[in-house]
Amino acid sequence: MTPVAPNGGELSLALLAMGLPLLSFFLVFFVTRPRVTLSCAVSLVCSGLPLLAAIWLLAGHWRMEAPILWELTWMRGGGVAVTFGFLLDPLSLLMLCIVTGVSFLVQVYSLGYMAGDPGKAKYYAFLSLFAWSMISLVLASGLMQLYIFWELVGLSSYLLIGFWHHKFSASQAGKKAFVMTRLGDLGFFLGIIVLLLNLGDLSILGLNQQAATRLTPGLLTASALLIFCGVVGKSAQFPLLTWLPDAMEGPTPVSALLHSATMVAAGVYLVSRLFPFFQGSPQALGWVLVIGTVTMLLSSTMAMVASDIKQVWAYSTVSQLGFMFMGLGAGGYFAGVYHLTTHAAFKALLFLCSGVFIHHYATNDFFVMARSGARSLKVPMLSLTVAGAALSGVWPLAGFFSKETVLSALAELPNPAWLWLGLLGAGLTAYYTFRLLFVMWRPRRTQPPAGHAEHGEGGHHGAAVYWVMAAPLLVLAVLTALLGAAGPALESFLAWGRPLPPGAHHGWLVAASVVVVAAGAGLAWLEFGRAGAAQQGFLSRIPGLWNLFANRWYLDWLYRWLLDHVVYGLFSRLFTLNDRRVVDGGIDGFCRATLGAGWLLSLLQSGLLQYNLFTMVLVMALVGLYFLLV
Amino acid sequence: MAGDLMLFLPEAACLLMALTLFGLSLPKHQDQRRVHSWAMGLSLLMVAAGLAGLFQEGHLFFEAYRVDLFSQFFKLLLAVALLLVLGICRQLTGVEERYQPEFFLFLTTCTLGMMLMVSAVELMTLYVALELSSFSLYILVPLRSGDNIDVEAGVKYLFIGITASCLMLFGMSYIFGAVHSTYLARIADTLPLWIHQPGAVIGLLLTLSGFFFKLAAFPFHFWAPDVYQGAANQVTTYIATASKAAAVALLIRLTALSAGTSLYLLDVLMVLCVASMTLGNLAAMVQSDLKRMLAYSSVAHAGYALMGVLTMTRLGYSSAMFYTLAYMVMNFAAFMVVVKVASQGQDLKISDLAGLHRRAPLLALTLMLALFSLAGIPPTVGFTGKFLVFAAAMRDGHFWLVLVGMINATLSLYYYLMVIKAAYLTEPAEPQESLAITGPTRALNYALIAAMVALGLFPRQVLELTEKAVRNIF
Amino acid sequence: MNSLHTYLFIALVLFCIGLFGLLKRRSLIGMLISVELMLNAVGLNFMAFNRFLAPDPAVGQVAVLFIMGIAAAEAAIALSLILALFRKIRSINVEQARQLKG
Amino acid sequence: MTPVMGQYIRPEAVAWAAFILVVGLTFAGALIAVLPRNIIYNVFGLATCILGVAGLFIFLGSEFLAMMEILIYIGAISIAIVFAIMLSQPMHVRIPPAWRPKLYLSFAVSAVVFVSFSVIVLRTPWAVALERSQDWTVKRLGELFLTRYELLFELISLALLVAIIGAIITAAALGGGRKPEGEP
Amino acid sequence: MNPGFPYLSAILLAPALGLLVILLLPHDNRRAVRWVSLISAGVCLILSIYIYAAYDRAAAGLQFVERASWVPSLGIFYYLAVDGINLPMVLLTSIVFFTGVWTMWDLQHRVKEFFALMLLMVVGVYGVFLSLDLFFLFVWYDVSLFPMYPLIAIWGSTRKEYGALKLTLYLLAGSALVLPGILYVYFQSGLFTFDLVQIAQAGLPVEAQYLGFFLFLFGFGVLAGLWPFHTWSPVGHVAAPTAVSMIHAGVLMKLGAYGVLRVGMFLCPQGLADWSPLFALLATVGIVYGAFVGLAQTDLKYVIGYSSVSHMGLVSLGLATMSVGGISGAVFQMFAHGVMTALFFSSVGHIYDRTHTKLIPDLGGMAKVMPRASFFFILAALAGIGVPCLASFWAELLVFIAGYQAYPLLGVCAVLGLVISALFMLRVVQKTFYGEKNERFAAAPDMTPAMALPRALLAGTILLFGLLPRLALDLIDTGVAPLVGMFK
Repeated sequence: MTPVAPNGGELSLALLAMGLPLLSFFLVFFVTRPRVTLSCAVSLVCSGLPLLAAIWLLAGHWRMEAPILWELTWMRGGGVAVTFGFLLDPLSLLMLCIVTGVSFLVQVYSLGYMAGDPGKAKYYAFLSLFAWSMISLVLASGLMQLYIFWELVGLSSYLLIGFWHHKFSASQAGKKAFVMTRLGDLGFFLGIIVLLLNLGDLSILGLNQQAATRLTPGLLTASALLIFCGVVGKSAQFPLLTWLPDAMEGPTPVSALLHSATMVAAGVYLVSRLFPFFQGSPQALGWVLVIGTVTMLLSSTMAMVASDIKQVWAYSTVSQLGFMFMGLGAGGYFAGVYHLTTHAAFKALLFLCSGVFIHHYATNDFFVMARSGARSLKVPMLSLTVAGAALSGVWPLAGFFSKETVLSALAELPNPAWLWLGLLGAGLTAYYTFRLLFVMWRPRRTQPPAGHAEHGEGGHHGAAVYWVMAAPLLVLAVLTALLGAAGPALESFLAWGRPLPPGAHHGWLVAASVVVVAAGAGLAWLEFGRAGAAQQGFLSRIPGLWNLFANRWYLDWLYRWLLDHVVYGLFSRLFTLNDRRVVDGGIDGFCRATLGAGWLLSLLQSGLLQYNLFTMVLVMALVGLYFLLV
Repeated sequence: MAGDLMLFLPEAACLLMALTLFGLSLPKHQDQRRVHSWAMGLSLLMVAAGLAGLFQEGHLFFEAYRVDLFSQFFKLLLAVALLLVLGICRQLTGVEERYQPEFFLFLTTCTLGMMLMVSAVELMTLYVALELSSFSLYILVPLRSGDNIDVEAGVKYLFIGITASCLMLFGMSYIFGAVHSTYLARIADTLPLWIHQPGAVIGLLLTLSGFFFKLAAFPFHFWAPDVYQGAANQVTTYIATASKAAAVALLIRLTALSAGTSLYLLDVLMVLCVASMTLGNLAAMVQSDLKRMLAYSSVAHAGYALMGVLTMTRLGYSSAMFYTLAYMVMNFAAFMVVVKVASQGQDLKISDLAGLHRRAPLLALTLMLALFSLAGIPPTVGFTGKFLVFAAAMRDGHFWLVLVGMINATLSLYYYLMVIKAAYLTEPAEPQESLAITGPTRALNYALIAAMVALGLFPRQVLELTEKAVRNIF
Repeated sequence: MNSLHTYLFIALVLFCIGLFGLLKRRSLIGMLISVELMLNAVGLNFMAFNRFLAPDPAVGQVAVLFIMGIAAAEAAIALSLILALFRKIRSINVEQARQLKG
Repeated sequence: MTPVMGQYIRPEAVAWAAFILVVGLTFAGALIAVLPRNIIYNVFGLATCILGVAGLFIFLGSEFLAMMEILIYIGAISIAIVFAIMLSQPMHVRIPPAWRPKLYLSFAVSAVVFVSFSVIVLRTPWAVALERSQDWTVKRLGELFLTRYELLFELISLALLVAIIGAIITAAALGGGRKPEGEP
Repeated sequence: MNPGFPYLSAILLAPALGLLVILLLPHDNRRAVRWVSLISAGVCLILSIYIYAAYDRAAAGLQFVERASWVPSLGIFYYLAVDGINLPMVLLTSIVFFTGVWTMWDLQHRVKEFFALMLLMVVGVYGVFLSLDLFFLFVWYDVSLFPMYPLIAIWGSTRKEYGALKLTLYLLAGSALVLPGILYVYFQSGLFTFDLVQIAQAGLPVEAQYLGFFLFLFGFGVLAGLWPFHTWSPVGHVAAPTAVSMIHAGVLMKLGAYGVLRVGMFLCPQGLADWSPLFALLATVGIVYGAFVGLAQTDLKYVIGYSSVSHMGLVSLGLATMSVGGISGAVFQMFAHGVMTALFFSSVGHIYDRTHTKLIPDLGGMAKVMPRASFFFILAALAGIGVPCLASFWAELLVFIAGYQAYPLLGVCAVLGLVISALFMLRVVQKTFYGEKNERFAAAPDMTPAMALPRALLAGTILLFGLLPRLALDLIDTGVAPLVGMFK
């Protein structure tokens, strides 16, 4: 598909969407920071307008024929050129809408959530920075631009996770997130370099169209896998998945925006973006499938034992992302993207709801929340239920449909094991979601009070604050409910409006998934929901498993060990010792030796005249002898 | 004879000065100030004579005495050195008062000896002129008042000196045997034919040893630390500046005789050069007495000067001349500070400089610049001198020599920095009053600073002069 | 006896004896005496060359004469310095004079 | 020498004997000048050696130099040394025993010098000048002093002057400042 | 060539004149001393910006040429010119110099001497960057080094005398290789000229280039912090006062890399080809090693010192690749790292001045206490770990690409070093600026707006060149491309 240049309206709209958040960042951070209200206003306007622009663009190009491409050279040096521009096609337009939409809603929500926080203006600045990076990432026309904003998104994530940096755990989590995603990006970066050196073209369209023909299969697989490393980091896939739960130390709206709906989904977006490229290498797609599956199962198990509401959603996010990768890995482009879309809606909703509770009850432990009377907050409670049901895949909510598409993609695979694993994941999801829902709806007084507060100043800020926070919930709840119906339309949109090949419809699959979800929900009911239930999962009776899950399969422990004993203990310590003793000590030793030589030589000057005369004469005589011998 | 007088002008002025001072030394009591003024006036006259005679050329005394740009350059240098040294002799606290006229007299006769030396082109004349200057120094060294070490230094200086001159004479006798003449012109004609005969080349080498002694090059350097420390500060200044210049001049003249045809001579000079540099620098590192440290550093500098000499090319000689000039300026600057700081004429430990930057900022600045110059740091004259010498050596392909020289320069930086540290960083144990600096001293300081920097950055004129001078002998 | 080498060797032996004395004797006056021996050796050398090789026999003689003169002057200075040293440290033993070292 | 004796003792033999005597005097004097610990013997040794050298000068054709040698060395230098010995009273000062290694070292160094210079002397093909004048007269010396060595002549007088002033100053004055205890 | 106003000489003379004026000022007139320094720095900055803007990028090549014979018999020329390589360096020097002077505004101790020495050092730095004559290049090179000794030893802090001595001796030992190298090249070229351009055009004999490059590599490499000759750098940084650290890490270390580039690579392209594997290896070891050692440090300045080692390793790696991308990246990295590290040190300097500690465990929560200082530090840290849209990102990008292309294994290791450096930078940020604040320093004052301004200038530069990298890279490319042409 040959791209076309944008017309003036498209150009200005796209640039508006890309530029306004940056403007807002600079304005808020450097100019208006002392004036909180003004800062919020600036930031809101600068995130609202891009949303409008995005919707306008989406609507205007609902039946687009060819991608719209606009580029200029950002950097050029030594034969390497980095372009800056935008590529408008169905995928990017859809993602743009998701990003701007969630972003705007979260900013509105944050008005209430962050009310009274001394760093509120800075917080908005960071949100703007994030919005800018994410929008630019989504619209990126070339892989290098994408990478750059990928990194910047990581930076915003770092800043926002560590926003309450006086909390040790928050700054620690920010650092962890940054470094772990960086580790993945290492691969991404190398992948880009491999592509650059072998292909010389980093434009997304070019990659998708030509990579398969112009690269050897080995190189293709290698570069795809390297790029996928970046995805693993950013989307918190196995084995780099532990940073995301920790990232929940950030303010809840941030979790909703970055760590569920948009930023972590960037990995999925990247794979979808380069889907034709990935398709060129079946091995690479196979790895995507494997990693996705492992991640989904692993993090589901973790979610089953968490008692921190945000942790549950964090694990669930990881697991759902894994689910998306399963879809993509199975070749279901639409499946992955569709699930991404619905997930953005319901997961953002879940977090925002949780945020209300956290804000209200100043605790993260949902057992405690429930006991404190969470049920009384009607809007959040209902939204939570809707979103939770969507997450579990309850008909007719969005999650059900998107999950079905993923499962049917899995069903296409020759090996049925993938499908079974997918179904197992769905069951686990239902279990932990309903576990939480039942606890929230049917509190027990017997639980020991526990938990910790994320939001130090929690408490009541009055109705205005409550409704500022509740309004976005409603919007998202509606979306969650409706998106399910938009599936076919989206599918045709993403396929450039062409008629879809009739996919095999697996009627039995619907039944199977309903059964699985029901089983999960039923188990949750038995343990948490029914009257007199102990609200203790079956896992608590299997301490081995419980510990394994609660400790995140000891992945964190492993990383900590590696960091402490290999990075710090071995390399860092050894290198430092070497630096001090060998490199520096060697020089010092050399200097001391020189001084010693000087001291020895000065002993020659013993004050005894005749020894000096000896030396004089002897040297001259030896010089004479030398002549005779040579 | 008028033309001859013109040729002999600097020496005549020097002789006049010596006679006047001799006359002044006769009365039993003499006002030191008056003698000093006379000396200053006459030495100014001498510098003027040196300048006037700079471009004279000709022969005197039946070809035994040659006046050319080369010799006149060094004579001017010597005259200036004498003037400068006299300039810091106003308060001769280091010398007993009744011998101060003689002190000036011997400085003058020494200068006279060296002036004759640089012009002499006959071996015996050379020898006697050398002894004339040496005698004066043998006497000057123990003239210091108060201390015991001065006589010891004098005795050691004397014995090393006469041993060296014995060797030198022995060498001269072999040269005489080989070429049957004591005239350098004859020798220069004949020697290249003889240079591969042991008698001639060893003779030449032994003849050089007298000047190695003057230059304090290895292995004839042993007197330097003792004499520098033991002699009065002003005398040390003189020894460290003027007599080095004369020694370099003669080394150039004598090595030029071989016309650069002897690889053996080159080897020996190289060994001596490396040994001087290394030994001087290493030993200087552990000194605590400032003058002693400077003595070892002068041993090292003898090595650098030798590096220019040993190439036995025009570039090498002219760079060695430039280096001598540079060395004179910077070394004088350093010693000037020593003299001024040691206001009682005492020995200075390096640690005695503590707080100098507060007591006398200008002196501290001069000292720092002089030491950096000695260490060969641009844009000072010391750097340019070293650069030229190294360039000459490199041109002849002595890469390793240059490398060793540079490493030595780095080593030397260590002890120079120790002095700078003392002057600029260390605070004295008990507060000391600031040093009064008179107007002339201030002017001298400025002049020296300007000279060190200006000669470093604008070497062109002097370099052209030295190149021209070298063309006269080679 | 009428050969250059004979005289050169006589001079050399004399020189080496003087050198030996210079290096060995601890008395400064003894050292001075040794130096005189060495200077005589030099004179012998000059005269030998003068006798057997040189074109003009006067040159060697002149050289020897001047060497003698300088030797005398040197001796005068040396002796006076030795006396000065003796007054300071009550000894003319060279090994006693070692305040300056390092 | 009578002709009779001349029959038995050939002039060459006399010359040989004289030569050996002179050389013997020289070496013996030199050894005496260097070896004994008593300084007075050394001075006598020096004088003896000087006599020998003067004899050698005669053999080398210059009686004038022989005379000057005796005049300057014995008449001036040796006397001065004797005076210095008397002034510095070293006789009663106990000389500590010599440090043996120093002796060996001195000997070794001298030996090295001897060996290396012997080889030099032997290896050098000393060449005789093409034209040789045979004018050994003192008159010729005087001429030279006033012509080619005029400067030298002036110079040495200056050097002697400096030496004398210097010797006076040093000997008369230095060290007078601080006398050890017990001295008048 | 262009007879107009001698801008380059003016840049060189402005601090020299300032120095003279300061020397003539009385000791107690601190105010005047500061103003004179600032004015001469400002003049330099304005002139630098002007020539940066006025340089004709289309024409490329050497511009603003000033050339006069200095010592004809030796072929020494007074030869100043700028091209795409040294122009950014000049700008960098001006920026760091200006901000450095401003940063030291509150100095009370021996003010006159401090500014005099600093100006002297800067004269040297400008001289090195502007001179195209080997003799003068070396002269200025040493001139820029030796004031470090008093500057550190008098006004420094931790182990200052040791640090100063080590630094000075180490660096001058490096120049002990450079001078023989210059002379060697001088005679090997057979031209008997010190004119760098002329020698480069004539080309050295291939066999001479081997030794020549070796000498320049290790001679200048010491100053560039080339592993394993880097230990002077952290020690020196720790000891040095703020502005000196700024100029030192910001500008002086660049002199070394610049020397390798301008002298070594221009004159001995074949030598570079021979030595580049070793060069690249040492560079990469430096990158990784510096990061790992930095990880274990507890002194803020040590951390930055080692990060400098790591970052300068990147410069070296870029140079060793012998490609336009790598060398452009290296030059840009010099610029970016210079600004960044100046910002680092000026922030740390402020913190140290107020708290009298730079030990990380003693600090903590500084972001609350000194938000401005913290902001600047964190910005520099982010630039240091290669966050996009900050200047050094682009440089690192280019270097990595070129490095990977030339030496795949080393390239990967170098990229790995980036993760480690992220780890240690963030660790420092976390421990120092985040977390619980230390009550001891709770009352320590933040930067005043006036003192924040110079830092803001640095930060602005980082951002400006980060957002608009072509401002520099287009220029640098014009200088590097002809050089790379010589490798072919």
